Amino acid sequence: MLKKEGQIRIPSGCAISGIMNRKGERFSGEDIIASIALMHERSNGLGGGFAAYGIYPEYKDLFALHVFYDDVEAKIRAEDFLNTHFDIESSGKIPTTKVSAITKSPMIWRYFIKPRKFKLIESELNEEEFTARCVIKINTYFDGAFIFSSGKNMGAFKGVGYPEDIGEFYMLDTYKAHLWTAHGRFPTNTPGWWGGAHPFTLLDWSIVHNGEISSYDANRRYVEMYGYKCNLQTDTEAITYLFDLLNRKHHMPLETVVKVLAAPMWQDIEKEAPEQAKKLKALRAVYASALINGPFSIILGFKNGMLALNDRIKLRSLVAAEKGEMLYVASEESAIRVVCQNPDKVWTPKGGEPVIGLLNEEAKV
Amino acid sequence: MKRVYANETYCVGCKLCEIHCAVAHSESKDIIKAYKKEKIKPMPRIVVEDDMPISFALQCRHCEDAPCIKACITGAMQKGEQTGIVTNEENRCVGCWTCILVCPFGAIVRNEQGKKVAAKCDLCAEIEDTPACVKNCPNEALKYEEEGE
Amino acid sequence: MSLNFNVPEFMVERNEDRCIQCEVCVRQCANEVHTYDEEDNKVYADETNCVNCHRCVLMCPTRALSIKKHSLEFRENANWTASAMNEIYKQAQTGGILLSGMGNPKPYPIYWDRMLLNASQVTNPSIDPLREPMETKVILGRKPEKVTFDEDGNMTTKMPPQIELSTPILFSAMSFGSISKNAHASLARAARETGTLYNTGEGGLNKEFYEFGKNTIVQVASGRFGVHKEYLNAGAAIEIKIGQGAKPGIGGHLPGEKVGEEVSATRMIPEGSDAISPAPHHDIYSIEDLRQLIYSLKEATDYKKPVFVKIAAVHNAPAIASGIARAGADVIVMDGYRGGTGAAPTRVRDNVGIPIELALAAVDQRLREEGIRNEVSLLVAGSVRNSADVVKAVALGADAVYIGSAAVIAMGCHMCQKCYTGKCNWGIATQREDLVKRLNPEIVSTRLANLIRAWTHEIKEMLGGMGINAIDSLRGNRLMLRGIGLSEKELEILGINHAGE
Amino acid sequence: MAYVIIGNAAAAISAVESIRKIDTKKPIILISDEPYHTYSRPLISYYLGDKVTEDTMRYRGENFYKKHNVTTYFGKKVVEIICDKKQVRLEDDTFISYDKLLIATGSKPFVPPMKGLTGKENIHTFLKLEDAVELKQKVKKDMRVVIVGAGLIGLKAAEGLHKLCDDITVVELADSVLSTILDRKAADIVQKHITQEGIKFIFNTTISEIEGETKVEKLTLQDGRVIPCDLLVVAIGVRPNVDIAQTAGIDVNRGIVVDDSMQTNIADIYAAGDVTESLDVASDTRRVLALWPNAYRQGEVAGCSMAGGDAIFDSAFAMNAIGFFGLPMITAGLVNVDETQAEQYEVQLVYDEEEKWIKKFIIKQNQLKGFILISKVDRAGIYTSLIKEGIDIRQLDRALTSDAFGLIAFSKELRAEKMLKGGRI
Repeated sequence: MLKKEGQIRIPSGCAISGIMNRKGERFSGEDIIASIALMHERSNGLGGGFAAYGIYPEYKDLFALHVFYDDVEAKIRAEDFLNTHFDIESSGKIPTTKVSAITKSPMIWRYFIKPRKFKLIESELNEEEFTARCVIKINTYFDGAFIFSSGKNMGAFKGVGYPEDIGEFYMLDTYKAHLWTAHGRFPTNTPGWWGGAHPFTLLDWSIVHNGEISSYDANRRYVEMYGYKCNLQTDTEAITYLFDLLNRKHHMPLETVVKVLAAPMWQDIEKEAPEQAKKLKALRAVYASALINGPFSIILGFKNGMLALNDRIKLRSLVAAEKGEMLYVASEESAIRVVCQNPDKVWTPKGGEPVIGLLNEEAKV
Repeated sequence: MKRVYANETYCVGCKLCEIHCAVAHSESKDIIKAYKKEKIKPMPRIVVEDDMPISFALQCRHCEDAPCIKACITGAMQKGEQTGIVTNEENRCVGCWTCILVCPFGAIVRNEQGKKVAAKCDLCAEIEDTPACVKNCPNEALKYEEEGE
Repeated sequence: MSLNFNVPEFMVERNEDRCIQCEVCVRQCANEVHTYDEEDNKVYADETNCVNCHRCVLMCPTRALSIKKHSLEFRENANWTASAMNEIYKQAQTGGILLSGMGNPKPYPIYWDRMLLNASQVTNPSIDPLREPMETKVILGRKPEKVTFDEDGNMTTKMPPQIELSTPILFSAMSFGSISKNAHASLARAARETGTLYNTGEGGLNKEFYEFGKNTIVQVASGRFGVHKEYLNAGAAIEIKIGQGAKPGIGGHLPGEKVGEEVSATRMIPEGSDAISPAPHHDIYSIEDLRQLIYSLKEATDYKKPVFVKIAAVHNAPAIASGIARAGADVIVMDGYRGGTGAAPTRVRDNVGIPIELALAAVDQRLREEGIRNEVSLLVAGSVRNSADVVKAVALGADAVYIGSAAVIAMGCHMCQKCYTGKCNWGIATQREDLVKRLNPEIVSTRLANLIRAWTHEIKEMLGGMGINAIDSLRGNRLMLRGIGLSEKELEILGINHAGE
Repeated sequence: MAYVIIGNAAAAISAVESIRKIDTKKPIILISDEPYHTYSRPLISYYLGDKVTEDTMRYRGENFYKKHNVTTYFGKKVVEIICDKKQVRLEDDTFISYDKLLIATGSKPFVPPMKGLTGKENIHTFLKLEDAVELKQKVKKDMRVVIVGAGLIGLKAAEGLHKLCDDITVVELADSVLSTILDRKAADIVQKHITQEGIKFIFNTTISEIEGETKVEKLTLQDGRVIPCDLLVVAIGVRPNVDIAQTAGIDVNRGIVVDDSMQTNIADIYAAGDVTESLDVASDTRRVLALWPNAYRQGEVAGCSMAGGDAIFDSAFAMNAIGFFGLPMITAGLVNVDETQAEQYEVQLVYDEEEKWIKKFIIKQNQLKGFILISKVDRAGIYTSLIKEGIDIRQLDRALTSDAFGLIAFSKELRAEKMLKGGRI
């Protein structure tokens, strides 16, 4: 029997796409499906998924959990745990429609929750950390249950199949978001487990990723020193945790996080002004194990926007475009032009140079 | 001009320079044949002085103002106008040893194996670019270079 | 005189067709194996003293010499081997402990050779180091948990002292005294030339070498020879040597005859007196004492020099390493049981300590479990023989490696294991002037630098093959390793999968 | 106007070379009473022994004069120097004007008055090529040859004639051979060696009368002995050839007196070579040092001075490298210590008469003043340099007599300086 993600490390190639409106105006999932569908050839039907930000304004203060259950027993065990630790404001199946290409779907549930007060106090953690640890705990110890989305006012939708079929399956044309990211997967060795599809998320972080990082075990063993558990053995998981560690826990600005993950070459650091060089040197010295090596292009979604990044020697494709308030990033330019025929500007970001799109001040969640 | 300079700090006293010098000036230029077959025993034109731990190799310094040339009674000892190399024209040399009398380095040896002549370093000028002693010194204690390099 | 039971270990074979009686061998053998007989016009050999160092073989201009294992056999016995019996003869003769030089030669498993490296194929590209930057720079030193910035983006973290290496290879401690001044000079020059560090060992530092300070680690060992404030400040880092892989738990002994004028001045001991390093530091009987010494040294150097603590890899290395990290060391050095030395009791050398590969894997894992691996650097030593060993060490979790035996081999050592006799024919482990001058630092520093460059090239090739362009991404990246022919337990300790998994 | 040089041997030739280093233009006129291209006089015994030919005796290449732009007058004898007109007059009354004049007339054989000397054939001296050519023509295998004088010339003549005739007797007034360059012990070794080759010696006497009709037939010695003789070689010694200098009013003592630029007392007239006398630093006396290396060096200094350069001739001392029948010997400086002065000198001596070797060193106030080496002559130049440089031998950490004596005896610094500079000595 083939081992699934988490039992073994499965490399995969992929297509990614991201669209956002910087004013925070929300739009349906049609464009993102069209964009990712164009890159059909970059996937092989073994995984597709989306992340959407701004979709649950009515529950924006609650953590929205999206969960796969293999069976009812798993659901009972998990809900028991959730009930002990959280107040569940609302729960129910995530609506789906029948799509011929999508089969063997697990049970897919959604919960809007917040941590129970006394549990939170007892844990001496903040809401985010408490929730993150509970999510990691369920994903590590609860067989048959897998939380694949846990942020606020956002959600991930993924499964085994081509991404456009997954989009149709989750009826993403009925959701409205100010930021959409999408992923089409080309794994080389997977039984087709829904949890293994992208995006990978933790709290508000979501990552879609194309590539196979060669620094994986160095990165994994580094983040695991700080309470993370890389259950899926996937790059996206490790990268998500790195972002979480650096940005959320070490309070490092995203621009700086990028200097860690896709660190400038030593030869380039030497050319910097002394103060800047000193800073970059310190970052490379302290966060040497957080350097992501090997080919990757990623789109990171978070509550205030998105960040797209290539590895430092650009071993994977990534194109960006702008039109008015709209910002597009994708593996291929055609995947942008299919939804935005005449962008104001199209460019190819250099290796290690991020494309960061943030919501305008008034639109911030 | 390029000369051979000895760095006695790193001379190991093995005398390979002597051996290879002798071979370079032998008939066959083959080390085993030169030593085992040739009737005229090969003779080095370089001398290693040693009293361990001190040891160094010495050969003709090819003096600017060479006393051996001035003292030579036959005119056999000459300095190359272009090369600066002091050589002994062996068919004119009669082996009077006046050069030995005046060489302050003691760098000229008697070769009485064949024709009785004074033998001295010729920097292997006719054989190789680099003198055999320098080429075969196992510890770079001999350098072939311009003065002051 | 009674009969000596010990027989020659080697035979010198002289091809008489090639021997020209030039006597180079006679002049070059410090063990006086060769003699020239004028009457016979022949060179003879008395093999009793031959240590098989190859000096004569390599110096012979006609390649007339060869050295073979002596053909004398004992009756075959898998238990009572020739060496087991010879050692008994020797001890029965002398009543003394057996001494040996260099590292443990016994056929214990070599884990480096039981691990295989990965390479990229299709799913991610390998990187060509000739076309793309390939970074081997390593920064050693204590690291803060995080780097912080103020609102203006200025760094607010104060970085402890760090050492930059151009490549993850350093020259390990070899004292002036145990090795010659020329050998010492060669290491210093090579370190400077290749952007790495050499280590003074416990013999102090001759003032002549202060100019290499940026590339020097000054060692403080139990004998405290040549240790003073200027010395501590003369190098880039300080290393406290608790133990060494070749002789864990044992002190050192430099015989008085090696303590000449310069060694005496450098070590600050009288000429001709034995230099004895006690087994323990007599001011360190526990971990908190170590902390005091670490901080005394930091005080003496104004907190500008990282302090390394070197231990021999022993059974509970992980716990010890954790203690060292928490005691404030910036760099932990572990020396495996194959580490070399100038002189060690044979029994200790061959039976004490554990393989560095296992110690490294266990220590790295333990420090990670404690969440402190990133705070200290981890250096390993103890028979790193080639660039693949370096790559495997880094993949297991080392920041860098020390090379000692490999370095002396590059210098000309032929592993005759007779360092303690002081008659090293290659001018390395000797103070005899005529032998020391055989080692020309100009040549030998180039040889050492060549070795470092060659290994670095190879490391880059292997990194590129793995799709990695910075050594940082290899450190602790155990997925790049697969075991071959290892037991479940060994795989578990090494933290790697078996090949094929 | 021109440089005029009288003479054609070492001093004359080196003067030419030296002048041309400074002045490539002004004509040089070289006058020699011999009709030959420059040749090496010390080789005349080798010529006798067929070890060299007239061709290989040439001291310099065939085109030497042309190359150095020298006009030669060969076979012409200068008979007068007219100082106030700055001219020289040749036998044929040719006058040649000079700007600067060099007298390098060398030596002439010293032949003391002897009864019956004149008017007989087969009486020869042995100094010039001509002498050797004549001797070679005359000598026959069965002739009884007598050589008067067991000095350098006499013994060289004996060696040269050895293969040409069977019976050679050397008559010497002193009690040993080579008394000017060897001490008694060394002389004995040499004499023994030469005797082994079949040459006979008669010491402590000389010829009182030469008898014979037209040719030499027999000799009467002072001790009354009469010995048969078919060919007589007079090799008693040489004298500086100072005749023309003397008549021109140039200061002559034993030889021509010169200053350290080799100028005589008369402006623009220089002298060099065996014709001059110079200061012998070994004995601290002025004397004629008739030596080839000395002549060359003097000619060089004279040439340089004549062409307006600065050069100084200093530190001359006697030195000889010579060999007889394969026995080499090198001597320099002081070789014998007067008994009256013995206290001031230290003598170091090692020898083996059987093996025919000797090493003798004479030291005064820690400085080497002279040495004799027989057989073991290798590296003698180092000793010569000790004398020349006046090095304090206490600095040397090796006995002078040691077979391993060499530069290793010097301090490392001194040695390094010598060897590194290599070439600037």
